[in-house]
Amino acid sequence: MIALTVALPLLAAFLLPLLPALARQFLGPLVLLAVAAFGLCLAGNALDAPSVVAIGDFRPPLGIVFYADGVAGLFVFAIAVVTLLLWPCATPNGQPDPQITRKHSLTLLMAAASCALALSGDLFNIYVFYELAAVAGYGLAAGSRTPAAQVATFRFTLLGSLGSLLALIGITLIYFRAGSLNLAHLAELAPSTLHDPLGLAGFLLILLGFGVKSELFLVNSWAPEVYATAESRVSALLAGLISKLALLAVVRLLVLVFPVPEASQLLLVLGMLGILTGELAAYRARDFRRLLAWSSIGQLGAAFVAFAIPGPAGLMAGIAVALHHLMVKPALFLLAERWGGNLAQLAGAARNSPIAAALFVLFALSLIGVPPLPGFWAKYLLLSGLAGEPAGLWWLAGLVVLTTTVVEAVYLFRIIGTLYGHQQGSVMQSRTATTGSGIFALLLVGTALSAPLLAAPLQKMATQLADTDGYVAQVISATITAPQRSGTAP
Amino acid sequence: MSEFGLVALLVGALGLIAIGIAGLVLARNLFRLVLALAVAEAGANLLLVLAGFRQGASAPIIEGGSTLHQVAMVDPIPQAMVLTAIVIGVGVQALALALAVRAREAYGSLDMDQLRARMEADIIAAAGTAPTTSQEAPSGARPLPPPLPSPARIAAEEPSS
Amino acid sequence: MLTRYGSLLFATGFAFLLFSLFIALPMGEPPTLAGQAILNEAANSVGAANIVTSVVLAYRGIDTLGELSILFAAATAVGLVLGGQARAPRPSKEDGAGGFILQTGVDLLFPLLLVVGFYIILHGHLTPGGGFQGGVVLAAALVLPVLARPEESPSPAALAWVEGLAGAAFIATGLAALAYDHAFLTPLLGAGQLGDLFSAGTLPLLYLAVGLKVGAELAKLLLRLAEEGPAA
Amino acid sequence: MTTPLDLLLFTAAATVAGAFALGRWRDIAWLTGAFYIAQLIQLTGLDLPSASHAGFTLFGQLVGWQMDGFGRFFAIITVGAAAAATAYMGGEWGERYRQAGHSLVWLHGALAINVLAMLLLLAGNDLIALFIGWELTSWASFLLMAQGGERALRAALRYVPYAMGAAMAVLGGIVLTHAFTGTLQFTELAQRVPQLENWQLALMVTLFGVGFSIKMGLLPFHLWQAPAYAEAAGAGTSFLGAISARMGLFALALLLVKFVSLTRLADLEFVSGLFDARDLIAWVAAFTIVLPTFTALKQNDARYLLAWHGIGQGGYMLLGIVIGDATGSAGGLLHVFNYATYQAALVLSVFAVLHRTGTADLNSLGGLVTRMPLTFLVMLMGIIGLAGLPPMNGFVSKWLVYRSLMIEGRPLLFLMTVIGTLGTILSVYKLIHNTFLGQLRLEHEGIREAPWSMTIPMLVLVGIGFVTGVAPGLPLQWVNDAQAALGLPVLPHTLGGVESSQGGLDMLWVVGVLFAGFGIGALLFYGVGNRSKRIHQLDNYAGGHFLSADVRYHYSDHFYAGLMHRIGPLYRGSFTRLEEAVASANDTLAALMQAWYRQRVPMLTLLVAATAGLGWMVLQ
Repeated sequence: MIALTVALPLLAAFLLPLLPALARQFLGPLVLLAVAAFGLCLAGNALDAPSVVAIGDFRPPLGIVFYADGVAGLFVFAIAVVTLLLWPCATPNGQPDPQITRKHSLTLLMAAASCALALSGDLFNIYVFYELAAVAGYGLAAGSRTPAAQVATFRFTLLGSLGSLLALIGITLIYFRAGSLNLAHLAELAPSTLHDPLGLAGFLLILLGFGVKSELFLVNSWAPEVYATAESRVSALLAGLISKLALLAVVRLLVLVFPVPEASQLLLVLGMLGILTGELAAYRARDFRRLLAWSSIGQLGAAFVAFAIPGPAGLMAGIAVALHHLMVKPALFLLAERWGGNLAQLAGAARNSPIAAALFVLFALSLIGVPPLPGFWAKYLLLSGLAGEPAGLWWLAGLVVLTTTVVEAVYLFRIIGTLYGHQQGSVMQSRTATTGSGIFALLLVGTALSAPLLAAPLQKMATQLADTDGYVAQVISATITAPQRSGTAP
Repeated sequence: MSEFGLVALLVGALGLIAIGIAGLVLARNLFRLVLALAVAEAGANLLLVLAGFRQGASAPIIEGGSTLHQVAMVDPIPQAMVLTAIVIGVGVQALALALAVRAREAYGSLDMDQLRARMEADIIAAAGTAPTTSQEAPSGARPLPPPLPSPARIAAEEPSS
Repeated sequence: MLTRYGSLLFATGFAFLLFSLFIALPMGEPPTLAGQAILNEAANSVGAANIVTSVVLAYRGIDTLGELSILFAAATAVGLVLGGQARAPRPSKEDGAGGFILQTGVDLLFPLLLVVGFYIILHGHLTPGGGFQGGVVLAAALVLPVLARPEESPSPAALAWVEGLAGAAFIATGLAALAYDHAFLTPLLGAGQLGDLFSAGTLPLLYLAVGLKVGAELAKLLLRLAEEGPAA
Repeated sequence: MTTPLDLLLFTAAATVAGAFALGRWRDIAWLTGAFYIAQLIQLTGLDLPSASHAGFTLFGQLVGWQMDGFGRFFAIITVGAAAAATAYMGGEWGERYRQAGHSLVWLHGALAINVLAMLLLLAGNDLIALFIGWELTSWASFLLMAQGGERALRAALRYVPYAMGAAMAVLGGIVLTHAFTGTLQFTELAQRVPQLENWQLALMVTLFGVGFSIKMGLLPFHLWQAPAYAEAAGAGTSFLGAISARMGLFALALLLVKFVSLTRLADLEFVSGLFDARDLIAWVAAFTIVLPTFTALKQNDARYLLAWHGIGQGGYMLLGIVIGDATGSAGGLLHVFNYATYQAALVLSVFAVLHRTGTADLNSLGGLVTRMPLTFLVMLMGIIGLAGLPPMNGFVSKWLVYRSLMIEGRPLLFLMTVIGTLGTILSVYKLIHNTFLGQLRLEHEGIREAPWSMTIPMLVLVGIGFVTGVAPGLPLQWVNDAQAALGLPVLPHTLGGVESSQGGLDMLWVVGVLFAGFGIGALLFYGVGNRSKRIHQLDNYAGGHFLSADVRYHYSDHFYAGLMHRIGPLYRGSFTRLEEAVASANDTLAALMQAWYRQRVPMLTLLVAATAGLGWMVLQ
C-alpha cells in the first residue's frame, strides 16, 4: 500500500496519453482519490506504529525503504486532496485546453514525486524524487505558454538545477564520509562520522539545494517571477504543496542525521530572513500574484523557523504552520485566478462577488492568526516553541514573527479595504474559482472547529517524527515480507 | 592508480564544477547557460564516481560465472547513482533548451538580460501596474530589439535560388 | 567588471573549499558500508553478473523508476512548451533530404544500430551496458533516418505508445511482485544461473522496458527539438 | 446543564444570529434591544464568580470562561451601551442611514458581535481565552468602525496596524508568560507571576502593557483612536466611545493589579528609590489626561472633539487604578461607568445635531438651543459630567481620584489632573457654545427637535448620569465587587457617596445645597421682578449698526484665540510625525526587500551563499 501511493500515479501518468478521451478525464482524479484513501489509512495505522516497507525486499541499508509515519501519511493525504482540488481544468476564459492531457500527466507525476518525498527513507531516492517534482514543476510553470512564463521558467530551471547540483555534491560528501544512503543507517553513523564540518557542509549544500523549491531565503528569487507568470493553479501547487514536501525532506535529514545546534541555527537564521524579506516585500506589492508569492516566502520562512526549534515542540509547530499554509495559500491562488493583476482593480469587488470577498477575509484572518482560526494555533505553537528556547536568536525570531505579522495584517487589510471600498474597479466574475477555494475554506473552518480533537493526533505525529531511535529501530528491523525471495517466486 | 592521479581527478572534477558554475553566473546567452550547466553536472558526476573508487579494485562485474570473487570491486552504488544523475541532467537540459527556443522565438533574443527586461515589462503589463523599478528611466518604450522575423518571412526575403 | 571578477573569485573559492573538504576524506578507500554488503550478496540474491545492474534495477529499482519518470516528465514538458499536438516534421528547404552517402549510410547503419542497441539492453545484467546505454543507441537509430529522409520520421504516436507502455510495463512488473506477497519492485522468476542470458529473474525484462522507454523518450525529445530547428 | 454565564453567552450569540438573520426586518432594533435588556438582567443577577461549561483543552492548555465581579462591572457597561445605541438606531436615524446606501444589517450585526466578543474577553479565565476575546473584540470593533462610508473605512484601516501590534505584543507576552511560569490560568498566574525575577517581570509588563495600552489609547499609541471612533456610524461611535477602548483598561488592570500586583510593580525601579514602573505608568496616565485633552481643544469637528476627550478620560481611570488605594481605584473604576453614560449621551446628541443639520463642523453651527432644546439639555448635562462638576456623576469619580492623589501624596500628578480638567472645561464649553449658543444660522431656521427615537435614549443616559451622580452608591456596589475580585481594598460607601475618616462625600447633600442655591436664585429672579423680554436674535444692534441675517457675529472661528496664541506652538504633532516616520521607514525597507527579489543573476547569490556557508563550516 505504501509503494502504491507512488506507483499508481506514475502508472496513470504514463498511460494517460494513450487512453481514450473519456478515460483521460477520470483516471487522474480516481487515482488521486485512491491515494487520498491510502494516505488516510497510513496516517491512521501510523498512530499505532509507523510502518516500513523495503522496496524490492532488500534489507534496509542495502535497498531503499519507504517509512510511513503519521506525518508522512498525513502529507500523502494532503497531497492527494490538494492536487485534486487544483486539478488542471479548462483555462480561465472557459476554452478547452488542447494541452490538458500533458498537464494532467505532469500533475500526476508531481503528486507521485511528492508522495515519495514524504515517504522515502533514502537520501539519494529523495534527491531523485525531488528532481522529478522539480521537472514536473518546471513543465507546469511554463504551461501557461506566455513568453514571460517561459523566460521565468528558464531562470527557475537554471537556479533549480544549480541547487540540485549542490545537493548532489552534498550527498556525495555524505556518502563518501559515511558509506551509506539510508537515513536510518546514517542516523546511526552520524554521531561518529557526520557531526563535523564535513558532514555539516554536506547538510548545508543539501539545504541550499532543496531550499530552492521550498522557497528558502537566498535561493527564492524565482518565486515572484514564476508565480506572476504561471497559471494560478500551478502556483498554488508549487507554493502550497511542493515547497512543503521539499521542506519535509530537509526536516527528516535534520531530525535524523543532523540534530546539532549549528544545523538548527542555520535553518533559524535563513527562515527568519525569509520571513522579513517576504512579508516586507509583500507589503509593497501592487499585484495580487506577486503579493501572494512574497507572502508565501514569508510563511515558509516561518515554517523553517518552526522546524529549527529542536524537539517535538518545534516539529509540531512546523507541521501546524506548514499544514495551515497548505490550506490557505492554494485557496488564495485560486482566488487569484480571477483577481490576478493590479490590486487597484479589485476596488469594490465585494459587491460583484460577495462570496469570494468573504472567503478572502476568512483566509486573511487565518493568515494573520486571529483565533479561533487554525492560523492562530499554528502561530501560537510557533511562538511558544520559540519562547521556550533560551533568549537570544530564538527570541529575536519570535520578535520577527510578531512584527511581520503586523505588516502582514496591514497589507491584507488594505486589500480587504479595497474589496469593500466604495470605488469601482474592473473585475469580472467567474464561478469555478469560488468553488475550489470554498472547499479550502470549509476545510479551514472544519479544522478550527475540530481543533481540540485534532491536537492529540498531531502531537503524536510530532513525537513520532522526532523519535530518531524509534525510526532507526523500525527501519533496521523492517520485516521482509518473504523470508528468502529466490526460492518461493515462480 | 597513484595517489597523485586521484588528486588530479579530484581537481579535475572540482575544476569542471567551478568552470560550470562560473559559466552559469557569468554567461548571458541562454545556450551557453545550458552548456555551463552540463559542464558543472559532468564535474559533479565525476566527483560521485570518485567517491566509490577503491584503490586497486576492479569493475563490479563478476567474470566467468563464478560467485566467488577474490578481487576487490569498486562500490557499485555511486555508479548506479551516476547513471541516474546523468539521465536526470539530460532531461533538465532538454527542457531548458526547449524553453530557450521558445523564448528566442517570442522575444528575438538569447541574451538573458534583455529577456529579463522583456519578461518584467510583460509581467507589469499583464498586471496593469506601473513599473516599480527605476524612476529615472527615460520615458517611453525601452529600446529592445524587435522579435525575429518568422521563418516564412526569412524564406520569402531570401533571393530565390 | 566587479561582478565578473567577484563571480570568478567565488567560483574558485567554492571549488577550493570543496577541495579542502574532499582531500580530508580517505581518497581511494571509501567506507563502502552498504556497497560492500551489496557486492557480497548481490550475485546470490539477484543473480546478475553485472552488479551495477543489480543496484540499478533491484536494490535501487525505485530510483530508476523515478529517473524514467523524470525523462517522461521532461519529454512531456518539452511537448507542452513547444506546443501543439505531436506532428510530423514539415519538410522545408533548410533540412531537405540528405545526399546519397548519408542516405546509403543510414540504410546500412539503421539495422546495425537496432541490433547493437537491443544487444546492449538484453545483456545489461551480464556485461557493461544496459537499458540506458542501449536506449540511447536505439534513439540514435531512430533519429538517424530523419537526417537522411526528413519526411520519413517515425510516427510520434507510435513513439508515445512505446513510451507509455514501456513505463507501464516497468511498474506492472514491480506491481506483479505484490501479487506474490512481495514488496513493490521485488525481482521475480528466481536468480537463475549466474552469467546466463536467462538469469537474474525479471531484471532483463525491466531493462528491456527501460531501454525501450529511454529510446522512445530520447528520440521524441530530439525529434521535437529538430522540428523547431528552422524556426529558432 | 447550563450555568448562568453559559446562558448569558448564549443570549449574546443569539443576538448576533438574530441581527443577521432578521436584519432586514424594519423593527429589528426592538428584538436586539430586548436581547440586550435580557443580557443586562442576567448580568445584574449573576452569582459571582460564575463559570461557564464551555471550554476545551488544546495543546495542553485549558481554555475556559468564568466571570467575576471585575468582568461583570465592565460587562454591564458594555451591554448597556449597546442597548442605548440600538434604541438610537431603531428609529429615524437608522432609516436615514439605510437610505444613504449603508447596511443597517451589518451595523446591528457588528454591534452584536462586539458585545459577544467583549463578553468573551471579560469572562476569560486564562490568557488564551482572554486573547481569543481580545482578537475578536479588535476585529469586531474594526467591523463597527469601517461602517459608514469611505472616510470611516480609511480611519479603520489606520487602526489595523495598531490593533495588530497590540495583539502581537499580547501574544508575545502570553508565550513568554507560559515560558516563565508554565501556566496560563489566571488563578495560578496570580500566585506565580509575582515570584518571577525582575527582568522577566519587566519584559512581561512591557509586552502586555504595550499591547493593552494601544487598545486603551494611552500615549504614545493614541493616534488611531480619535479618527476611527469619530468617523464611524453614529450609533457605532457612541458604543465605541463609551466602552470599546476600556477593554484595554480592563486587561491592563487585570495584569497590573491581579497578576503582578502593584507592590511588586513598584519593585521594578528605574532610578533606585526614586522612580519605578508604577510611577512610570501613573505619569503616562497623567500625560494621557493632559495632551489629548488639549488636542481636543483644537478640534473643529464635534465628533473628533469628543473622541479626543475619550482618550484623555482614559487617563483618569488608569491613574486611579494605579494609585491603588480604596478611594483611587474606586474612583478609576467608577469613572469607567460614569464616563460611558455621559460620553454615549454626548456622542448621541452630536449625531442628533448632525442628523438634523447635516454637519458636525463647529464653525458652521450655532444657536440651535431654540430649535433643539432637549438635545441641548442632554449636551449640557453631558458636558457637566465630562468636566467633572456636580451634580453629574463625573464629579464623583473625579473627586475620588483627586482625593486619593492628595491622600497618597502625589501633588504633581494632582496638578496634572487639574490641568487636564481645565482643558476639558474649556473645550466642552467650546462644544456647547459653538453648537447651541449664539447666533442661529439662516439655513438652520427650519430645524426641528430630534425625533423621540433619538432623544429618549439620550435622555435616559443623562438621566442615569444624574441619578448616579446624586446617588453614587448605586454603581459603587458593582465597583466594590470589582475591587474585591481584583484583590484591591474595598471602598466603604453609602447611597450618597463615601464615608471616610479623611473626609467623605455625600452627594445627596451636595446636590441638595446646589439646588437650594438654584432655588434661591430663581426666587430672586422671578420673585423680585422678572424683567426679561424675549426678542428675535436679529432685533439687535452692534457697533451702531442693526444686524442683518448676513452678518456673522457668532464667535466660533479661532475660538480661544488668546489662549491658542500662547499654547499654539506646543501643538507640534510630534506623535503624528513619529507615526509617519515609522510608516516611511517600513516603506523604504519594503522597497529594499523588493529590490532583493529582482536579482539579475540569482545563481550568483546561491554561489555566494554556498561558498560562505562552506567557508564557515571549514573554518569551524
